Order: sequence, then C-alpha cells, then structure tokens
Amino acid sequence: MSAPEVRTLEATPVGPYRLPTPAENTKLGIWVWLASDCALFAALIATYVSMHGHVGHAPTPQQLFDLPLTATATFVLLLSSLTMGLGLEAAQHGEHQRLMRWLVVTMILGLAFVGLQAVEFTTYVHRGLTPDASNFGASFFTLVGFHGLHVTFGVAWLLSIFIFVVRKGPLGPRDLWRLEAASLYWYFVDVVWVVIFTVVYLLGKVS
Amino acid sequence: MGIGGPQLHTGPEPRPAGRAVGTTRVHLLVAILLAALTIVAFVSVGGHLLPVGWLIPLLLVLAAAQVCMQLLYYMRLKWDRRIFALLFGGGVALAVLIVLAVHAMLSL
Amino acid sequence: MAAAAERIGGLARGEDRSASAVWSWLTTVDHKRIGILYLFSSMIFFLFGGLEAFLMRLQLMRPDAHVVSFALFNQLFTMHGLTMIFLAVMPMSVGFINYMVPLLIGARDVAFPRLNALSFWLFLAGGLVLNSSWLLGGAPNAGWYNYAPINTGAVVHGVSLNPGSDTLGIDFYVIGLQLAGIGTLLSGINFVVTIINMRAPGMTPMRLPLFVWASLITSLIIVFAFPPFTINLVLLMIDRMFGTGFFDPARGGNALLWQQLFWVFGHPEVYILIMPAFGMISEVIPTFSRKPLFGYSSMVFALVVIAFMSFMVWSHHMFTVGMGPVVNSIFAATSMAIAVPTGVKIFNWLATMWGGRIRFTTSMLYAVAFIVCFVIGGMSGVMLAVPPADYQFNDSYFLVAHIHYVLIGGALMALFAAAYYWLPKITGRLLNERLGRWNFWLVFIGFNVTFFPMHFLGLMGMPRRVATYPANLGLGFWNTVSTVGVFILTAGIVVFLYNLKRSAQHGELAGPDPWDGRTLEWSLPSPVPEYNFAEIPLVRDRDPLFAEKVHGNGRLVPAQIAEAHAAEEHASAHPAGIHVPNPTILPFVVAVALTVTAFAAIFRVWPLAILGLLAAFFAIFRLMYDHDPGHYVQPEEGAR
Amino acid sequence: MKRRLHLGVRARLAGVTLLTMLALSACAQHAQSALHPAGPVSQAELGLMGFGFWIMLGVFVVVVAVLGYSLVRFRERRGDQGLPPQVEGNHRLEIAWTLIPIVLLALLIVPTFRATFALAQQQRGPGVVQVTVVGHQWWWEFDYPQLGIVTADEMHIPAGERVQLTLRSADVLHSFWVPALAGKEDTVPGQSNTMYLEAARPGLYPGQCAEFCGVSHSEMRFDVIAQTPSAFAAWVQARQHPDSTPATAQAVQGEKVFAQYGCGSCHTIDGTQFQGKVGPNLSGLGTRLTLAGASLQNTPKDLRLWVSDAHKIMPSTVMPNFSTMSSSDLHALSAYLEGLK
Repeated sequence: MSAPEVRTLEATPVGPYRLPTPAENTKLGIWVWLASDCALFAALIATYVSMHGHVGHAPTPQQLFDLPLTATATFVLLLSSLTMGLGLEAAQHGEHQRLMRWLVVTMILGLAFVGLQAVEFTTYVHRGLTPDASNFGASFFTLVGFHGLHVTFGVAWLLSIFIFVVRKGPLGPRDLWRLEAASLYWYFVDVVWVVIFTVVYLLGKVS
Repeated sequence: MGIGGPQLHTGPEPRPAGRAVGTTRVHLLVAILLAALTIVAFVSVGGHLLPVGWLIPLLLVLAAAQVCMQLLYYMRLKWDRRIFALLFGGGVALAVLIVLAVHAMLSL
Repeated sequence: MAAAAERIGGLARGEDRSASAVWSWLTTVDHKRIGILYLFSSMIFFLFGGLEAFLMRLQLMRPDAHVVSFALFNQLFTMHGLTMIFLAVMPMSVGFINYMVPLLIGARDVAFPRLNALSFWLFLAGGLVLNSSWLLGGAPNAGWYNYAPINTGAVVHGVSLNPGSDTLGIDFYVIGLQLAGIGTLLSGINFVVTIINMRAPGMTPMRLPLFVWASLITSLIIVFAFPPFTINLVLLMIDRMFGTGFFDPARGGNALLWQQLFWVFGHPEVYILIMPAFGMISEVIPTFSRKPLFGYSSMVFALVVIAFMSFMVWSHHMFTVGMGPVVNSIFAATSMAIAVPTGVKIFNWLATMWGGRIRFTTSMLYAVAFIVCFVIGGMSGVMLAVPPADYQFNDSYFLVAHIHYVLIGGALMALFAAAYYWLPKITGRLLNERLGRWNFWLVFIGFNVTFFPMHFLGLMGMPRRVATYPANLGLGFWNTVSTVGVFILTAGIVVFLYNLKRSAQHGELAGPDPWDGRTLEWSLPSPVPEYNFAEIPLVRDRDPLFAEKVHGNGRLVPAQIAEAHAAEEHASAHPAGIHVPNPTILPFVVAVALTVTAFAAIFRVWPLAILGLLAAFFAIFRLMYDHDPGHYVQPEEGAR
Repeated sequence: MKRRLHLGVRARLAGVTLLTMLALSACAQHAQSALHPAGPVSQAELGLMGFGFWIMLGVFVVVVAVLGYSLVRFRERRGDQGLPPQVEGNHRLEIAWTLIPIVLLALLIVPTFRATFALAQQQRGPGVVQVTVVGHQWWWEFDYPQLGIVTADEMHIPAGERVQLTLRSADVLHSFWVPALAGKEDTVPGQSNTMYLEAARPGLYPGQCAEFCGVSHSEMRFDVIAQTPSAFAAWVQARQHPDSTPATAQAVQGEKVFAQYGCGSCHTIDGTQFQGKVGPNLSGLGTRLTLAGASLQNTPKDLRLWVSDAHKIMPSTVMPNFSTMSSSDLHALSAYLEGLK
C-alpha cells in the first residue's frame, strides 16, 4: 500500500459565508414550482388537444367561441400584469400608498377576469356545452377552469399580502420578497393564459 | 456549472433582492408590445386575413414572443440568476415535449 | 405512531422535555426529526405491503387455491404495489434524504423547514386515506397503474366496467395519491432549493457527495414527473365524480390517454425510486473500500443523463397497445440507451472496489448484493426493451421478476445498506453486525429464491395479476419455490426488526465516526444535535472529512462568517447561541384539514370538502405570514 | 372446480382431430409456454429473447467476475495498514465502458428493428384467414367475417397458414396471448389492433388474457385449435350449417327451458329465434372443448354447474346464477345445449 499523495487542501476561493436570505430561497422555490406547474398545464393541454375533436352532439368550438369576449378577458389579464409590475415597483421605492392602490387594481382586474370566465362558462352551458356533454366540453372546462382556479388563488394570495400590510404596516425591504414571489406567480398565470388563448381559442377558431 | 448558490459569490454581493430592475418605462413598453401582439393575433383570426397554413405558425410565433417577453422583462429572467431560467426552461421544454408526444401517439 | 417514533427518536433528540413527547413530534420542523418520522412511517407501511405480498404468495403457492377470494386478491396486489412504491420505498428514501442531505452539504436545515413538515404530514395523510379504504368498503382493485377504462367504473350496457367491486375503492386511490403526491412535490421543491442554495462554502457542485447529486436529481424528477400524474388523477376524479368521459371510449374518451399520462409519470417514478439508491451505494462503497469514488464526474454525468432519459422512454410500457412499429422502435432505442449510463455506474462502482481495502460490514454486503441484483434487473430490463420479445414478456411474471429485481434487489438492498451505514448516525448506536449478517443472508437468499423463479413462470405462460392458475400448466413447482422464498425473506425482515429494537436499547455506542467516514456528517456527534453544525465548516475537498483526516489535523476548518444583513434571519453564530426555527402545529393542521377534504370528496359531501379546503388555505396563509422569531440553542461543549 | 385440459378424452370431441389430442397429452405441461414455440411468430420472438439473453449473460459474467475478484483480492486483511492508492478515475477505462455497451446494444437493436417491423406486417385478402378477436369480461369472442362464423372460447385455425387477427374489446382492456404461437397484443376499447400468428403444426395451444380486466381476470382463457387444412375446412362447413334442432324429448324440453329463462336475450344460437348479443354465441356448443372462458371442461355436469352457480366459478360474471332452476330443467337444458352441433 503506497502512501497517499501529499496534497495541500485549498478551498475554492470563497468570500465570507452567509446563509441565503428567505428572498433567495423563496424565489428559487417559486421558480421550481412554476416549472413544475408548466408540466401540469402541459398534461392538461395534451389532454385538450387530443380530446377536443370529440364534440358529440354538443356545440363545436367554432360555434361557441366568442373572440371579443376572450379578447376582453385577455386584455384584462394583460393589464393586471402591468399593474402588478407597477405595484411591485412602487414597493421597491417604498411608496406604500401607491403599492396598495396597484394591489387593489390588480385584484379587481383578476376578479374581473374570473367573472368574465364565469359569464363565458354559463353562456356555454346554456348553449348546450356541459362538461359531460362531450369530451371537448370536459377537456375545455377542465383546462380553462384550472387556469381560472389559478387566477382565483392568485387573487387570494394578493389579498393575503394586502391584509399582511394592513396589519403589520408598510412592506419593508425585508418583506419585499413576499410581494415578489406573489408577482412571479401572477405573471406566470398570465403567461399560461397566452398559451391557452392561442391553443384553445385562436387555433380552435381557425381549424 | 450554472447552479452556484448565492453564498459562493466572491465578487460584489449579488444585487439585494427587491432592487428595481424593471422601471416603469420598461413595464409600459412591454405592456404596449404585448397588447400590440395580442391585437395582431385576434385580428388576424377574426378578420380571416391569412390562409390557415400561414395563420397557425403565425399565431404560435406570436404566442412564443409574448411568453418570452413576459418571462424576460416582467418575471425578470433577463436580470435574475441563471439557474431560474435553466430550471424553468427545462420545465417548458419538457412540457412541450409531453404535449407533442402524447398528442402524436394518441392520434395514431 | 408518533409515540413509538419517540422511542427511537428519543435517543436522537432530547430538547423540549417540558412539552409532551407527542406534541413535540407533531410540531417539529427539524429536518432530522422529520427524517425519522418518514423512516418510521414508511417502515410501518412497508410491513403492511409485505403482509399483502405474503397473502398473495400463500394464495399462489398451489394451483387452484382458495386462500383469498378473487376480489380480495385484486385489492391485495393493487395495494401492495401502491404501498411499496408510494408509501414505503419512496418515503424511505425521502427519510434518508431529509436526514442526510443537510448534513452532507454542511447546512443547519433545509431551505423551508416548515414546508418540510407539511410535506411529511401530507404524505402520511395520503397513506392513511389510501389504507383506510380497507375499513371503508374495500381497497382499490385495478392495479397500481389503474388502467382505464376499468378504473372509471363506468356503466356500459347496464353493466359496470369494474363489476363486483366496491364503487368507492378507486376514489381512495384518486384522492389518497393526490394528497400524498402534493406532499412529495413540495418535498421535491424543498430539496432542489436546499441543495442549490444551502451548501457550505467550498461545497462546489463538483464536490457534492454523490448521494446529494442523486437527491437533487430525484427531486427534479419529482418536480417534473408528478404533475402529469396529478392531472391524470384529476381527470379520473372528474370522470368518476362528475360524469365526464375522458377515459371512457363508449363516450368518445380515450382509454390510452390514461396510459400515456400515467407512464409519462410512471417511468420517471421508477427512477425516483432507484436514484437515491444509486446515491447511497456511491457513499457506502467508497467508505468501506477506503477509496474515493471512481470516476466521480462520469457518475454525475450518468445520473443527469439517466434522469433526462427517464422522460424519453415511457411508451416502452405500452409496446402491446398497438402503437405501430415506428413508435415501438423509437422507444426501444431510447430504452436500451439508458443501459449505457447505467452500465457506466456499475463499472465505476466495481472500479472503486478494485485496489481498495474492502471491509465486509453488513452495509457493504448489501451494497455488493445491490450490484448483483440490480445488474440482473437492469439486464432483464434491456431484454424487455426489445418489442418483439416484450410481446411475450409483457404482463407476465417475467415482468414481475424484473420490477422486483429493480425495486427490491436495487432500491431495497440500497436502503438496507443505508440503514446499516447511517442509522448509527441517527440513533447514536451501531446495529449489531452478527444479527446484520443473519439479516443480510436471509434477505438475499430469500429474495432470490422468491423472485428468480418468476422469470421462468413468466416464460412458461403465467400472466401477472392472476388470482390463481390451473394445475395442468406445470406452474405449481416454481410457484411453491417462490412462496418458500417469501418465508425466508420474511425471516430476514424479522431479524432486521429485532436488530433495530435490540440495538436501539443495547447497541454499541457509535461515536461520531464509526466507519472512518469521508463526508461531513461523520464530523458530527451521533445523534446529531439540533443545530447540526456548531460552526459551518469550510469544504476543502470532494471527501471533506477524509481529506482533513489525511492532509489536515482531522478536524474540519470553520468557515469565515459574514455579518448578516438581518441577524435574526440568519442561523450563523450568535452570542446568544445558534438560531433554530420554532416548532409549529400549523403544517399538521393543514394536513388534517386536507384529510377532512379528502374523505368529504370520497363520500361526496361537497360542503365539508370546501370547508376543509378553506381551513387548509387559512392555515397555509397563517404559515406564510406568522413571523417565526425562532430560538437560540447553546452548542454543546466540544461539539463538532 | 374442474379445469380444462383434463385428459379424459371423450368420443364427443370427434370434431377435433385425434392428432390434436395426442399432441395435447404429449406436451400439456408446455402448451402455454413461450419457450416451446409452435409457430414462426413465437419462434422469431424466442430468437430475440435468446439473443438478448446471451448478450446480457455475457455482461453479467464479466461484472460478477470482476466483482468476485475484487471482493477476494482486495478484502481487508489483518495487519493491513495505511491507505490504498486513492485512485479517482481513469478516462480511458471510463470511455471504454461507455463504448462497449453502445456496441453491444447496436448489435441487439438491428434485429430488434427488423423483427418489430416484420411482425407488424398485415396480410389481407381472400386467401388469408381473418379472425376478429373480441375481448369480453371474461370470455373471448372469435368472429370469422369472411366465413360468417361467430364462436367463443376456442379459435380454430388451419395449421401451416398465416392467420390475420383484428383485436377489439367490448368493455375494458384485455390482452390476447397464446404464448406458444405469438406474443400478446392488447384489445383496447374504441380501437382496432392487428397481429398475425401461425401454427406450424396441428395442436391445441392454450392462451389467456394477460391484461388485468377485473375480478375474474384469471379465468379468462381460451384455446387455439390448429387443424390440418382439411379438418379446418370440415369445421368451417359444420359451423356454417349448424344443427340446432333438439334431437331428443329431453332436448326439446331443454329448448323450452332456454326460452323460459330468457337465455336467448343474452345468447345467440344460430338458426333459432335466440339472438342475444351479451354473452357468447352458443351455436355448436356440443362440439366445444371448454365452457365459460375456458375455465370449465365442456361436460354436461360442468355445464349444469355453470348455469346454476356461475358466480362460484367466475365471481361477478354477467351470467346470472340460475340457482332456483329445478334439477330436471337443468338436465333438460344441458341435454339441449350439448346437443347443439
């Protein structure tokens, strides 16, 4: 047995050690979660694209889809992303009142989107497209409804931040990550909507 | 490796969380662009301006452009740690693959 | 259960003596105690799953037997698969990941300690909901992969597609696995963040112990593979509860949609089960060969490639559903390709032993057995990847043999190796080596006697999941041999349990470093104090402790600590002691609320389901915003 | 309960050649084995299984040899001191054991692709016997669309000829597996799959459903009866001209019982008013070897057992238990059904 080679132990040059802040951990965690959510929506979209051809005796996408309504909902959600961003920016500058205003606007826009979706769903049901009428119906309501639940949860999250600020006072730099995390989620829900309105509504109207 | 944790930075401290990177100007600019792309998409479908063969790729490109802009500017991937983009990009790639493969095999 | 866990864990932890023991387990956010909870509850589930297997083997011992009814047999094999995969092997790995990963990377806890507690309670809730089906009208009965359309229980021509079964059984599957699945997903996210963000200074990616790499990759697979399964479960839930027809071909649905989405998840799931085993073996073999892991970089690369490939091969489970020769050939090629990185791992382990000084501890024996059995399982896997051959192998006992060589010969042998290797760190006492040898040889022989004949049975024409078989096919002999093997295997497990119990009370004290270890956890006292590291170590080598023993003074060098931005958020050294998070009951409350929702959904009591969901969200928001001041612990003298 | 393939050969089975019976008694033990192929498809599959096996065995021997040598040669001995050389890797070796498996797999994949495509070929046309196989919970229906024959539990094919199968399901997933003739192919509801098989010589080849399909999955069996072309032609002739007239007074009574209990609403008997489609077609039942998803021997006694207590043999089957039927009605019914030619 030969003696082990002599080495000097040198650490990779590292600066002073500090633990990651909650902001760093949470943001990474949110990103991982959103990546996982992509797979979730992918499975739903895969279901939709392979199921939407079965319309049975129920109305078809071409008959049902109302592009002005969808466009309105899309712009509402798009606008909410902008207001979210403006709110976040206000928070970063410590402008408490402005943040609260934008938060409220964002929540209202989110609720408006959910409301429009509720209107849309009821219309479709009245026109004969129930979830159990055809597999187009089943997969449509599941996919779009799932997204709607995401928006609803997003509103609840923003509301929880709103309540947090009301109870604990202005969002300091140490709590800013809470808003950042929620904003990432909010934007993501908007990103998913872009995919859904393209795949479901636009392509559904085209083909 | 792209996964260096924050504690391994030896140069300047990483930008403390929550410092402004997207200004109002950037936000507004992106919002206008997004709105424009959305209008193009809806109008081209509603107005039957293009043959279907051109329309579908156009819609997909428009959607991809919107998604990228939101990710880069709103969600700040352009400025944040590379690992975020790496993980999320991997997720998206996998997601697209699942959609395509499952759809292809179910429509055999 | 928690009280019993206390008996083991009481050795590990001693703080908070004022509060009742049960309460302290319900509220713990310490990754080590959560790890113990995982290990303990998965062990209980393992015994359940084993009992189910035992009954099945009694039934199959002789042809035309009537030990159990057909209906019960189908529930047994379904629950056996579910229990072993979701409630035993996976959480056992998660238990070791929980306990060991922070120690191996030089951290004081995981990134999200309270989320970690929530993950455990959701897993446990899911497992209990699933198993409660036994008492509430019958267990799920359509196999662990629960193919459509039998799983919909739909009625066609006035007859149920799943006749003779309790209609609720599969609802327990649908709901229980969603619950457990959320827990697993949260665990996965937590460990990705922990491993990326929480490493000690100097612990660069290419210095991470292989087990940590394996944990990271397992977590990533969980993060990407579980969502399709969740969606599958949601679709099935909607089908069963709200009358849609996703999976019902009679209504325009597609029975193969379930199979596609299931295996998009299901194949990576196999790698979720085996990856941690790769990691454990990669820690055990170098330690007991007294050599560094051979070809570290190629080992890491192989893990990454296997993880990626695991998402590219799922349709090899579906060669016989009629996808055509093109699809079958593509998936045959990708499936065979996985053998290449797997082979690289095997040969690297062999080369690690080559030229070393091998100590035959029980842990090492299990590691060697792992290599032998896993190679057999891997090779039958390559044989299964050949579609024309698979037309014969598929759904036969050959497949049953294959999966058990991978999951017992692979995953379980590695878990045993890890148990003998790491339990002394967890309990502070060594397991008895003499009993360990008995345990090993009984398990090894029993396992092979049980499962090797199943290769023959499959080739002789025995399909899987048959409740019985006729005498004249000549299947009786090997089935009897297989059942005899189960008796031996069971004896081996009993010896292990006895060894656990005995060693917990009278075992030899382990001391910090019983194996002359190479990695950071062996620098800590056994059991490990609540704060793990009194001083965060500076990592100066791929085998940090070993390198300090050989080239330094045998002790880890403490890292230089930066002034924290906000002292109380940072668990760095502090005049008042080391900052650790406070216990909280909220994760447990969330799990209880969701359990209420789960049962309400199974029995269609919708208002209660919504109430439970709201309560869960309320508790989650409390968790998010309740400020945890934490508390300070004085490091013990001479700790480290 | 009694199982099929009991070797009590009975004169009633004249429809099956004596040769079949001899083959059966000679290798009943291996009749359902993939290791004893009786046709070109299973032969090709066994060839690939074997090829894969020998490659894998070679690798296994190498691994175990290296492992065994290391364990013996490098075990710790008393008095060992110091550390062994801390070798961390060897690029050449690592590249070698990456490349060698690639070569071995390349060897395996060529015949794999070839066989995968070859086995997927279809042949249609008047010269090829076409059979539509329909899986039901828990019995098999065999339709011969060209010949106008519908039967159950046993599939007759001409030996030495390729038979093209179309696979469907009436309810859930099943998998059609005759190990001695061909590997399995699933029957998927809402989808038609295809495969072909061929028996090299006459014989009886048992098969079984291989995909879990519900409570009595293990009872879902069938037989493939390969006959000489002339015997097959005779069988076709007999099936195309079924004799459904009751021959004895007891059988006449049995026909009444059949009608009275509503059996005809589920079962078809060709040439009668009984045209139910839920259960197996019973035309020519008297010539069949087995009953009830081939889980019973076709004897009058077992037939009566089945009618009176089907759920004992096959729990949860759609077939009701006619437990209140009187003994004389049962005997009459079995006389009628066993008389169907």
